[in-house]
Amino acid sequence: MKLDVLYFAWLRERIGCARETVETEAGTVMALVEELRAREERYALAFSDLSALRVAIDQDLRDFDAPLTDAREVAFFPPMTGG
Amino acid sequence: MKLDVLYFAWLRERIGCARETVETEAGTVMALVEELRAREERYALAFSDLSALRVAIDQDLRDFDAPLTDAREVAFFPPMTGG
Amino acid sequence: MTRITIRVEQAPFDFGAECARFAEGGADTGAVVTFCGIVRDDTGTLESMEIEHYPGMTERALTKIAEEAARRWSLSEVLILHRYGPLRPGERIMMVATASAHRAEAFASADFLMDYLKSRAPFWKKETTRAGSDWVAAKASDEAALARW
Amino acid sequence: MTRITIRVEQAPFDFGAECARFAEGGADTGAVVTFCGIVRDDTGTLESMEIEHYPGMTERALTKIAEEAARRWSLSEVLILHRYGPLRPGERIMMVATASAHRAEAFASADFLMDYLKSRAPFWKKETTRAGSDWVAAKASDEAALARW
Repeated sequence: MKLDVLYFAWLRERIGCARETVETEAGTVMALVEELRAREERYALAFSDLSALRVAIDQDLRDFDAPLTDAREVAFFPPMTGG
Repeated sequence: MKLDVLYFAWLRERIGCARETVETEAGTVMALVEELRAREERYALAFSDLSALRVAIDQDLRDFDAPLTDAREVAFFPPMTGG
Repeated sequence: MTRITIRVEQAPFDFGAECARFAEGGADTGAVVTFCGIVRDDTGTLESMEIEHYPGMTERALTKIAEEAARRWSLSEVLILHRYGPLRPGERIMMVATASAHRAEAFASADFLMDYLKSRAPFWKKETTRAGSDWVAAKASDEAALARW
Repeated sequence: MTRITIRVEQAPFDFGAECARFAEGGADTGAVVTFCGIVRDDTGTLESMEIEHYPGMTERALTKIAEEAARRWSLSEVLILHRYGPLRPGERIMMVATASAHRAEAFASADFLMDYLKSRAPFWKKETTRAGSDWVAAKASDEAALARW
């Protein structure tokens, strides 16, 4: 399946990209993270501490063990600091 | 001693007066209330239920057993309803 | 040092302008909370509301309440403004505003000001409907709210 | 039925005008609470702040938070307005406003909106001082604040 993968804040800066399309068969967010980590050093570093990251599937906050069934857009980012 | 005695809200309306000067030797608010009650029926009625009234001495909220030493102004009124 | 402003006035006030001025605070202001009380007319029968107060004691009581808030929380500024006299449904009765570095302190202090103002500042409301006039009764819940602090 | 307004914009907003409009509410509005967040510069070294957000999800998250507030409290109106892009010290970042018949509901709901917005809406702040730029770290106390609700 084709997924739009988005990165925000320092994650975007470390990976050096705001959005990319990924061809994957990953069943869960965690499986997708493993695929990304295996790609290049900058991904491995960016995803080294998942407790410092949040994930949204199709613009809803989810856990890292959430399934990717029917997902079109997955976003990774640090904890929010609005307000 | 001479005291300015003030009445507010429905107490003012029942007594029919907003402010009067009272010559009294009352040692406490309660003793002053007894003197006022003894004056006329309208005072007795107005002061019949002290739990529905509040008192301030020189513009500070006090209890009915507070002493009147050095007091110049005593105000009686129902519980406040501002805001 | 907290800048405290107390205003007791008959004339209408400009809630928007007061809020705008408040939100221009200094470099240490990160959070502003404002409250506005408005004459409600749930039943559609209210013709007017009259607010009586105790000149002298009112300013004194509001100042004490604001000073207590400034003791409990770290605030750069506090405003309490309360009208008296005749008001119509929909008119603004009063406002409070607090400014702090942090949101929790701005919220708590504004909430505190309102609870104390309700039961400790000498204002009394009288409502007039077509059926006649009557003084608004104090609510037990307003007195009970003070126990939160 | 609660009227909900969500605005996510780059341009400055007029906090006073928004507050004024809010305080003109209907016959069932007796209490308005507004909050304004402002770029602080405690140390005098902040040159600018950049707010990044997630277009699409931001509006969606803010709407869900406002709807949850409307479920929990009896509110006639809710406004959440948040800016993004570059900001300078003293500039207004965002505001929330709630209108209700009663003060307790207006206060609680505004406080709730802020707690949820802080930790659940996709905004990220980056501060630039003369020493360089860095992302603002989330505070454990912000996440902990959600447990209040």
